[in-house]
Amino acid sequence: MDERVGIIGVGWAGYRPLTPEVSYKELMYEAAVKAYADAGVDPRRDVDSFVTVAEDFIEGTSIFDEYVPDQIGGVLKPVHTIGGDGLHGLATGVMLILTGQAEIVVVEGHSKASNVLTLPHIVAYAQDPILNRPLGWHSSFIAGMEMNRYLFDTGTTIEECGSVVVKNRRNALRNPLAAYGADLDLEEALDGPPLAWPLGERMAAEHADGAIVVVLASAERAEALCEKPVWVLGVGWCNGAASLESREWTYPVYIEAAARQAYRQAGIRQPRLAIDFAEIDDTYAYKELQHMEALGLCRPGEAGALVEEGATEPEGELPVNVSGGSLGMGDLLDANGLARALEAVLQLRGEAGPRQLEEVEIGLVQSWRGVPTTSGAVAVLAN
Amino acid sequence: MTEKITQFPGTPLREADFEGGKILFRHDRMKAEYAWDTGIAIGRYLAALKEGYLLGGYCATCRKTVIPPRTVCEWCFRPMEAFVPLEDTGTVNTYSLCYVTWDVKRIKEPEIPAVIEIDGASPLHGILHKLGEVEQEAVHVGMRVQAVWKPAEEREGAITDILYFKPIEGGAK
Amino acid sequence: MSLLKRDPQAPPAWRGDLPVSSRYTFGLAGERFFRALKDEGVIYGSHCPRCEVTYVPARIFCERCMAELDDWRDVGTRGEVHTFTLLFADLNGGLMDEPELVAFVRIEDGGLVHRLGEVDPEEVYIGMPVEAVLKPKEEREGSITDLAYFKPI
Amino acid sequence: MGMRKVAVVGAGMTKFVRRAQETGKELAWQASRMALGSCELTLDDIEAICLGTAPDSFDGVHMKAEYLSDGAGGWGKPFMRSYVGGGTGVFAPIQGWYHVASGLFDVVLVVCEEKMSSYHPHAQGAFLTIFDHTTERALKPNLLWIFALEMNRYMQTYGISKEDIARVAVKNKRNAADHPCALLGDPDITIQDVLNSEVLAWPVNRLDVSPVSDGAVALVLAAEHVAKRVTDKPVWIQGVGWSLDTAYWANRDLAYPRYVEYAARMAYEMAGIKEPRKEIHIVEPYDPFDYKELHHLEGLLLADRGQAPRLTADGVTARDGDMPVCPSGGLLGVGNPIAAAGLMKVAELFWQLRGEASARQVPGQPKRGLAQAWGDLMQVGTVVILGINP
Repeated sequence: MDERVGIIGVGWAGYRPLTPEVSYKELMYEAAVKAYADAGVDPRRDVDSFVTVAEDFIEGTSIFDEYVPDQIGGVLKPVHTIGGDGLHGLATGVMLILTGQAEIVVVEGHSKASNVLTLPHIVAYAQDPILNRPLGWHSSFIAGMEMNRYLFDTGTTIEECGSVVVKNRRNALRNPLAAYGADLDLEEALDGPPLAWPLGERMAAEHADGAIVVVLASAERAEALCEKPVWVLGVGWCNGAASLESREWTYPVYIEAAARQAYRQAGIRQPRLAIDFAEIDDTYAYKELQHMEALGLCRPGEAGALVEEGATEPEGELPVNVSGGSLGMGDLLDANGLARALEAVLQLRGEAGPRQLEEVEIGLVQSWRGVPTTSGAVAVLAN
Repeated sequence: MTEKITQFPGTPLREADFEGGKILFRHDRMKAEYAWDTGIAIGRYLAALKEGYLLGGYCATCRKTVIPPRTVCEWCFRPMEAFVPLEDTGTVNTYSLCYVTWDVKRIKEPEIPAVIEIDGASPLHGILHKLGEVEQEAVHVGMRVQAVWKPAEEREGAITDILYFKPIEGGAK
Repeated sequence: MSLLKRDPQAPPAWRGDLPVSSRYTFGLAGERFFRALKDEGVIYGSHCPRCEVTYVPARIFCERCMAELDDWRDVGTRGEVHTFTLLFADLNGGLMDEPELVAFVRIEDGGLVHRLGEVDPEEVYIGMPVEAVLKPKEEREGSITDLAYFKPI
Repeated sequence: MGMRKVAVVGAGMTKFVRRAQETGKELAWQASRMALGSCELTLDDIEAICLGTAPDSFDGVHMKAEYLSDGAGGWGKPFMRSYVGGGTGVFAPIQGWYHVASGLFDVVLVVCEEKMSSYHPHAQGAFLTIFDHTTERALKPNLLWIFALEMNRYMQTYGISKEDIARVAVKNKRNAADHPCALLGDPDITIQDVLNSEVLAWPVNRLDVSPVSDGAVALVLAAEHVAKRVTDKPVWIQGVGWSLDTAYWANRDLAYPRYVEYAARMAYEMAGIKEPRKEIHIVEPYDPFDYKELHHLEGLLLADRGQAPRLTADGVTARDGDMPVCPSGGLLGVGNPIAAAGLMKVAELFWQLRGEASARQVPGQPKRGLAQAWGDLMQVGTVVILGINP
């Protein structure tokens, strides 16, 4: 990218299974106030455009973007909603700045999953209404089938998937933002009821409430406003096949394509060598392994072994999900991408406290929109 | 259309095509239930409704009183200063005589939705509600109205704790 | 953050729903595919000559090149288990006592997602050849459930 | 502005119908295929997809974009959905604009789709859920309420009669008789027909309202160097603007759409327009209800407040008037599949400015057109300005 875009402020709120003391507006407001203080900007005066990510049926309101501007300071300003993940929102903010039309853009994502009483029914309503939904199944059947084929084709073992759970939930113990930290051994991680064999319940992230706001700025404004901006070197996003019947079940080609787009912009040819740490989607444990391979951090089938050898531990050669990931922090639905980006920003600023990694310069962030989608996004951040 | 394009796709159906097996179709219904956290401002607003009064919010920077209350002023982005109990009287800002229900059933006696500017809030600051005990012809913009509350024991902390707003005779209030 | 105090007496949450009731047509492709399944017990695929892909179930457009697909062909009722799962989770967040044995059965370059029947879960393996078992004609109504399950050949 | 120039180079659309047999995917494909064909490009030439579609409750699919993605050409491509309620149809080309103007892509496909007939028994039922779930929905409001409340406020504030407003419905439905995709084109409709039509929510009568519809529209956008190679008549995106007002719609005056003004000023500034009434030659404001065309013309600064009705009465806004408004036939005539309705207006400007609108062609040499959409709780304005000069 000839022009650089900087992250000059981040703010968050929640990260707990329940946040009954605040409404969704107040949760968003808390994250926004922190982000604006961190960036040193006044939304009413300095911010040119606002981007939020949300889905109507999760919020329980049609045309949810109506209820966004007031609590993030966007009234009578350019505000628009992207039906995608937080990283789709981040990529949108980057594009707005690169047009030259906007200098400071705010990106927001949140989850109030605790307010949704029938989430499996709603997620099932994303299935094809003619081909799949009449069978009346919980959407985890899609993840179960994908995991089974992934293990079959790559030789990855269930134990290797279990070791991802152990790693991420232990990492979460050193992250005050993580709701699901735990000290488990492999046996405990593999135990528990099955969701959709071979996918066990403990290999699927529990949901959490939370809001994240990120303030982006053009290179010029970023340097003026912030001594240590975190630079967005590249962004990429891609969709695969919409239908279950024509998609590729082993390898998420769309994640590879999104990563290629981001790496090309960032000038990265050897991701394994250039990337210092990664925050990757782990909505299901096998996904972290599958995504590592699609992101070119290792060859297909190699991710499992890397995790078991400890290569992706915080002290390993390629730390993955030091934050605890979704397994450790909780699944924030479409805000997951921003949760991953938030950890990367804190690491690259040296503000990650007890889980701070030494001398990190380039972080990889990746997200996936969950079943039944084949939609993912990638960002390469650097300090 | 462009001269080049003559034929446009799209296969229109009539309601009758859905009978007698002419075309295949299926019904479905989404089970989507929620418990939306009311939080600080709206929680208090509902509690006030239960106690039988309307609650607003005051922004000290903009010197404005708004309803319903919110924790941040959308204009200056400063935290709202205080809750402000308001009157249950107001002025009709606009209204309609609606002969169709939300699920498109025709009704003979129209519902009369209205935006009612609430006394005690800043000008143009009102809420959506309905008018009652009023002749259709009498309703007009600027009409003075007062809330008719459910009896205290029936109130549950909801906007429907107010049954409707009725005209104030002679606009004394 | 906020200067306003939270009222512990206030009702913590407002219960409500999002009423969505839908009526779906099957589409131009679905109408033809499911009527053939219902009336003749035939499974159709459609072929894109440019991309050399045969979609199952048949569709009227190729997702890769947007060409219209009018080369529809009977792809038979046999396929192989591309992947499968034993589904325990139910839509109300509980666990089913009787799990569902669900598979994606590969037919040509596509396939169908459905139950496996007349087989024990332990016997199922990726690559297993299977065959569609349709409900009797008079019970069929033009739906994915006209197909009862796939069974091992 | 030194930004990268972006042009519309192709367009396609389906008929707008009351109930389509096609699935939403198939409608999106039909429009996308025609748009690609209109400029002789294939899906391989497209680098990213911008999808616009409004409430998921209409098509009846959660995360509707993912379901529609293959029909919109999203297989194996960067694909994103923008969603600003009724404003989506004019916002989607703005989304396409920033994809290309950012330098990340050279050619993008913008697709808008809506299938309202999948909501059963009637699409109006879905609109209950746009109201605040805690403070308004218990009153069982319907969409007609807020239109009727806004229309009444507008009429009372400026002393506008129902006849003034009905004149817009007549103009647009007659214009739509020349639109091959129109659902309600009617060359013979009269003001009396509109006034005598059944009262839904006074002052709104049945013929004041655009019909619930199914349909899809698609555009191909390209960067300057590609656009000039693909067509000899590229239509340039000269200005974009959008603005979202507070959700507290009962805390502001509904007589004037200030958010439309903010969006218009943003677009005028980008396009370098000082005298909109002189420099805009064709206007396609959002007309889901007839009074909205007038309300929006004023918000767009193309008429003084309360004066838009006089322009209509004097024939200024007729197809052969000084400032043709809704020559397409608008939502009132062509139909209102929400997101696709907004993009239909942008496609209309594309065809008009290339002189390819056949029976609907505006006389003279129009150089610049403005399309505008509106939505949410009377709250969002989206504006796009197209012109034949870069």
